[in-house]
Amino acid sequence: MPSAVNINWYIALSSILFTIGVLGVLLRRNAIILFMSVELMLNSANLLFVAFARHLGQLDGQVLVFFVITVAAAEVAVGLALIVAIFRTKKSINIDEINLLKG
Amino acid sequence: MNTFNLAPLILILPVIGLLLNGLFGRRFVEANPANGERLTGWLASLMTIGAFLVSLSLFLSLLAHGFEPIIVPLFNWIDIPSADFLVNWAMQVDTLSVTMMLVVTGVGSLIHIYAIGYMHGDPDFSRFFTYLNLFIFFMLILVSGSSYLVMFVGWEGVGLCSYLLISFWWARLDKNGVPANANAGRKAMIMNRIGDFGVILAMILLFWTFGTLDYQAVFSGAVEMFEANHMVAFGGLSVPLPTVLTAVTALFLLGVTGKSAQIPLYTWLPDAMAGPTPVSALIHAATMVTAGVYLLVRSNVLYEIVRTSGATILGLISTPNLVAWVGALTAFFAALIAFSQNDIKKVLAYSTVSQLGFMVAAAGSGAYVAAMFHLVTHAFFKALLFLGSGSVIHGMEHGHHHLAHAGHGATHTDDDGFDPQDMRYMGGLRRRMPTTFIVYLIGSLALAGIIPLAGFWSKDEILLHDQTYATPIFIVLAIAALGTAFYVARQLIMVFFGKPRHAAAEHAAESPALMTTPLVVLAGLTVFGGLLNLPYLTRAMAEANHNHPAGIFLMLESWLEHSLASFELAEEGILALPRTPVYLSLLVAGISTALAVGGLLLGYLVYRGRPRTSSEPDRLARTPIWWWSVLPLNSLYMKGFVPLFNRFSVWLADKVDWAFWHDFVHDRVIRDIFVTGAEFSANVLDAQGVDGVVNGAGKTTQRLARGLRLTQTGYARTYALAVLLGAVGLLVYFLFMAG
Amino acid sequence: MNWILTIVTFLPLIGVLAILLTNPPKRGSENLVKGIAVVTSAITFLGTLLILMRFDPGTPGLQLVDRFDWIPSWGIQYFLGVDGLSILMVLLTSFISMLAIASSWNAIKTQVKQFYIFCLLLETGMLGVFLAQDLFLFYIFWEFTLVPMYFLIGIWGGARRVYASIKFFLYTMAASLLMLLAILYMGINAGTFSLPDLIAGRAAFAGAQDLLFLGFFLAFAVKVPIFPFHSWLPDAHTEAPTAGSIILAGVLLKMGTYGLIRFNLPLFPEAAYRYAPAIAVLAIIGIIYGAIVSFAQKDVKKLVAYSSISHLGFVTLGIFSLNAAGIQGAILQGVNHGLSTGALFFLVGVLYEQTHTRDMSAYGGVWKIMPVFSVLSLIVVLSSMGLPGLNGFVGEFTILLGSMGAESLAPRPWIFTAFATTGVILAAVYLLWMFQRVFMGPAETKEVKGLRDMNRGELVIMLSFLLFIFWIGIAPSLYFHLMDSSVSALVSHLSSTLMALR
Amino acid sequence: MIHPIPFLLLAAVAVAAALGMLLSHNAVHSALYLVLNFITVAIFYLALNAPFIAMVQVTVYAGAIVVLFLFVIMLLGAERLRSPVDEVRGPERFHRYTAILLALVLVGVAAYLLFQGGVDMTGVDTTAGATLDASPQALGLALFQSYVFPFQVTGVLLLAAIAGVVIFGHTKKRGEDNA
Repeated sequence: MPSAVNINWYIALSSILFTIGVLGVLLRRNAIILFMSVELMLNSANLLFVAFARHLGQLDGQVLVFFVITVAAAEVAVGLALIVAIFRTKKSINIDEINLLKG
Repeated sequence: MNTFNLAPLILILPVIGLLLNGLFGRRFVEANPANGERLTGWLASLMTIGAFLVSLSLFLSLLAHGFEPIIVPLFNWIDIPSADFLVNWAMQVDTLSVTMMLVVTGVGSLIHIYAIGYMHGDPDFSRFFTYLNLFIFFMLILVSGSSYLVMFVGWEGVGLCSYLLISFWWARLDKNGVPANANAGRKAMIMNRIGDFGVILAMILLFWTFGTLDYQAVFSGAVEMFEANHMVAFGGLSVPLPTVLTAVTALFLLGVTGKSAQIPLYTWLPDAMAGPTPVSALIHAATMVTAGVYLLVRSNVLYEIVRTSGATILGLISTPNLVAWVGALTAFFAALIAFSQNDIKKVLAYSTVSQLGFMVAAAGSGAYVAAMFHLVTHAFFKALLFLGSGSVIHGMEHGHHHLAHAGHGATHTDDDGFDPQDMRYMGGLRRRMPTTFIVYLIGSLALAGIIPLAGFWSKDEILLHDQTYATPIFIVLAIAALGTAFYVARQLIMVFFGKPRHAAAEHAAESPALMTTPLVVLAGLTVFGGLLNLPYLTRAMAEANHNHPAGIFLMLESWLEHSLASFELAEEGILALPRTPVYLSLLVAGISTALAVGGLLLGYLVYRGRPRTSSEPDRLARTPIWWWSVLPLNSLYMKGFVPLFNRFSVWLADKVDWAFWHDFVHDRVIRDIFVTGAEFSANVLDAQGVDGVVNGAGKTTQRLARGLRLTQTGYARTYALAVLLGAVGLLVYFLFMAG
Repeated sequence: MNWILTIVTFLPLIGVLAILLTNPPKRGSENLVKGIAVVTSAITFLGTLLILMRFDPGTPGLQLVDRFDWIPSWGIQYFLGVDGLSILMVLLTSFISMLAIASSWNAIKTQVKQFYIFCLLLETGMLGVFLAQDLFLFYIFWEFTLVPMYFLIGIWGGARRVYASIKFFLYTMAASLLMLLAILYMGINAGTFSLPDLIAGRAAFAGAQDLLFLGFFLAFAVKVPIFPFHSWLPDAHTEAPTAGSIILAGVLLKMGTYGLIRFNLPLFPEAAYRYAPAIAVLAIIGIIYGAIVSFAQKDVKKLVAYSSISHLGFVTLGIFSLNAAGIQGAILQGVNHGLSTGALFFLVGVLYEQTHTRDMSAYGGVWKIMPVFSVLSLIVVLSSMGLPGLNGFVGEFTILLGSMGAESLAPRPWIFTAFATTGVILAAVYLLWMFQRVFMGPAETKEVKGLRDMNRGELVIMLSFLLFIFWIGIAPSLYFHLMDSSVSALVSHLSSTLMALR
Repeated sequence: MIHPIPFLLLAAVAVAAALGMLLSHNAVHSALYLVLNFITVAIFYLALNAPFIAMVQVTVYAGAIVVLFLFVIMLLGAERLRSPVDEVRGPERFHRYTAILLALVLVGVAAYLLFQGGVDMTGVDTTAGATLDASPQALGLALFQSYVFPFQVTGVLLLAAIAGVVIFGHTKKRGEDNA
């Protein structure tokens, strides 16, 4: 086992988490879970940002994470509001049933 | 060969008994009531007898090995190196402890055997014997412990057993629906705990003074510091040794008044008669209640140092004198109270309190041997009397039972009020129960102090000592002795003489041999117990032996003085112990006999043929003596202090803690402050500031969303997949192709 | 780095993970979850035993240290260590948690998974509190324990559970904030949060000693609770489910007394001496007040709750004796109280599960119906009462011994001791009255007559309690030896400041 | 940076939590797993000398966002769903296989990169990160100096989000305009 953890370890971890998030988005039909998966993906990206900030000794990575978190918060708020609104009309949050605007 | 290393056996045997009985006894008895009872009963008895035999062998070993105290260490108990606090589980085998062991296990064995008969048929038979063995175990720890703290284990342990056994029939309610037995047990335990308060504090003081709680180290340290006039310093205090020891001895006295039922804590003992009669005999007459006397005798060095130094409590009275006065007054008042009792066991209970007063008075005035002597003889005759009363009660119950079965019920409509322990329903039992009568008579006369029974010799020694050194106490004790003879006569007449005052008494039957045999043995001990410490019959004889014990004279003194360090120290001139005269004083013996006979005669004159019926009032009921005999201490506690405490406790709990502190302060004051703050920020800040902005922005976004919505088509998932595909594609492109 | 402390502390989390990964159980067949929880807590207990085995009682300082920088810029470290002051607490925690979890086997019927998850989370938090040697880390664990307890009371509690849980949370949280301020002040001034460094660099914040002492003291006093900060306790104890009560009484309250010993004494010795008499007075009021108030209770759980105030008064008194006997007695009495009161709550739980009432007037004559249960209860009651030969006495006596020789209570320590000793009498008064009301008297009501005696599982739990109740009562030396060198180091630290004061 | 053992343990927890979120039957559980994941990541942040981000992570993500999730889940009563397996087993098999395939590719690419030696570290001063001043103060300065414009935009975005949520959340009364 290598004696110290370096940036590559974080890349690996981040990829795994990201992939899990991707799978969540693609496989689950529950819109809420779907959102959670998105959060997970954002989170894995954040992790990488911070890891690189540490690796390179620059603060910018952390600042970006800050923005990402802000956007994520906004996204969740809006997304969940959407889900609630959809649930009101369709009585379901199954993502596959939301195809009203199918072209 | 010595048998000292057998000493732990006296503790192990009762434990075996109690474990076996506690775990399996109930099953035995339920499986086969007759054999089960025999098995559990005899198992417990045999363990006690075994302990007795071991004590006997310890006795012989001590005889053979020059009486020197032996410490038998078991293992260490509390050991705090950084505080220099070390207490070991260790037994001290010396003449004093062996004396107590012999009394406890000897009388204990007899009472165990008796109880097999007495408790026959009780559903909780095995529980009873478990407790008895537990009691023997703790009592033996008490007397054999080599330090105050180990002694205290036994001290509290016997208190526990007393609690358990007094409330043995805890399911019973009395006529008023009060759980009298359970209450009595609780009262005993709490009263004892008040005494323990003193013992705990005394032990702590001893530790900080001497750095140890071992008897031998404490006593030798005390003498050393006393001789060197050391100051005691701890916790910012610095006081002379006698001051500390005054506090210690006074606190021990508090413990003694609790355990040995002296004024002001004696009130639990009469109530303790709610327990089964063998318990009254064993715990509340012969052994446990004498623990206080044992503590006084054990601590003789401390008391004698205080006496020698002349230290007093607030300049009023020195603690040994206080002890003597407490004992004497208890002896007097308890004897007086015994006049007015109608319950056969209550008379004996107050008599016990009174006799314990004699012992305490003796110990307080420095007559340690006399105190122990009286302790031993009292154990014999009082156990005899209690077991005898048990036999009487058993007989009365038998008679009552007989009536119910024989259909005599119609003529005895007052049976609801019948109480097999009430002497007013008895009378003329000497014909129905001859063996019981004879042994009871022997016990009673010994109690009254009739020569040559055991009680005479021991009481005489106490009186002689106080006549020599403390006349006021002598006078009080002498009056108490007169009173003793009087209530003895009253009891004998009411129980055994005259005509039966109730059909149950007419049909009472003698108890089985299992019960009477121990009675006969105890009667024998009562008759010959005086030989234990027979004084020289004349002054000349005493002087011929240089006032020292020899031959058959003063055996107990020659035996005990090896444990009483103050004797030796007195001879060295370090302590001023008043030595009891060693010869029979004709003056004191004469007075004592005259008082005993006079008291009996007086009793005979007053109660001859009385009462005639069970409802006739007592002949003394309208005299001042009767009024005096109701010492209002118990009422003060039960009607004054206890309700006050209850009310205070409820007030504190409901009003102060709950209504005020919990509900008002926390749920009103603190919460209101919080809620007010929260409402301000919610209504004022939030509603007007934030909401306005939000509403405006909402409208804009609504319009925007209308436009954006048009771009959405189909399944979300498809799009997501497309995005991913694109992302992965880009990734691969950049890595492998663009590079 | 030993890692053993870290591993043991976070062991319960593995159980949490395992429980999370189980399938959602069908009602009535949650045995897998229960089994995981019990096994995890048992392994944790074994882990603490392993710590004990590797623990050297002769070393006064911290042992088995896990320490590395955590947030270096703030001087915060991840720093776990164990010494004589905490080893018994760690053992007590894992032991009580194990029994509490095992005791809920039949008692918890709803949301079983969550219940055990919270129990295990709580265990990690408590272990962390006793092991953390960095004030920041300590504070995190300290606050972390609130959350699972809050849910344990709030979800599985009695009728007024929501009220009780919120009160518990707010009350302890509010007091802890003062401690947080004190911690931050010290950390900023001294540049480190690790306890040994702070003790060595006490000079950096000695000027604000009194305020800092009070900040810590208030947080701990609420937890203990020391009179008059006890108002949350009867609610929390009464409303909590059995396991919650056991853990609350057994371990959570000890976090307060432990904190006093671990932080208040070594960090602010001068202030400790200065405030010792005042705190001892509060402790004694607590002893007497708790005892008298519990005598008047009708609710058996409330009675036991108030008795805790009384018992912990003894512990507080022992701590502020500031000498070896007092502090060792206090630590041991903490353990004793955990065992005795934990066992009492367990016993009450056994009754409550069957009758669903805590009102003592609904009982009476239980002894007749449940002989085994009653005998065991008697032993526990006696232990709580301080009968010599059982554990309670050893602790109480040592504390009283310490208080009598306390320099900190000079010039008249005996007055303190004398008042405190009345607690011994009062304990008999309320405990025997409780025992009589529940167990003695005729068995009249149908509920009482329908009671069943203990089953095998309950018996095993009870016997585990009793094993230690007897062991500590008869041979406590082993336990004293574990803490002796640490306590004597602490005491010499204290007395050297006392010398300097004079 | 951080010792391999805690890294691996934490990483295991993070991955396990992520998988837990993915596979739970119950949306509430998913949310709780997500919290666990976020907290683990926050611990990584602490280890990576990013305390402020760690705090923001805990408060905003683990605190606010997940609470919002839970709130919605509870509101909709949507916690109980069909099992994830059932859920996936639908008409869109194509989706499923493509998704898994793409995921594998993703992980494969990452693994390939790492086995190739990973990030080129020559010329990078890895010690700078350890001493980097990442205090809230430094971060704040960076935010308001070099990133002040993005910061303002983010503010607008947030405002828009709030507004949008309010509108969506508003229950229209019957008969109201529904354009």
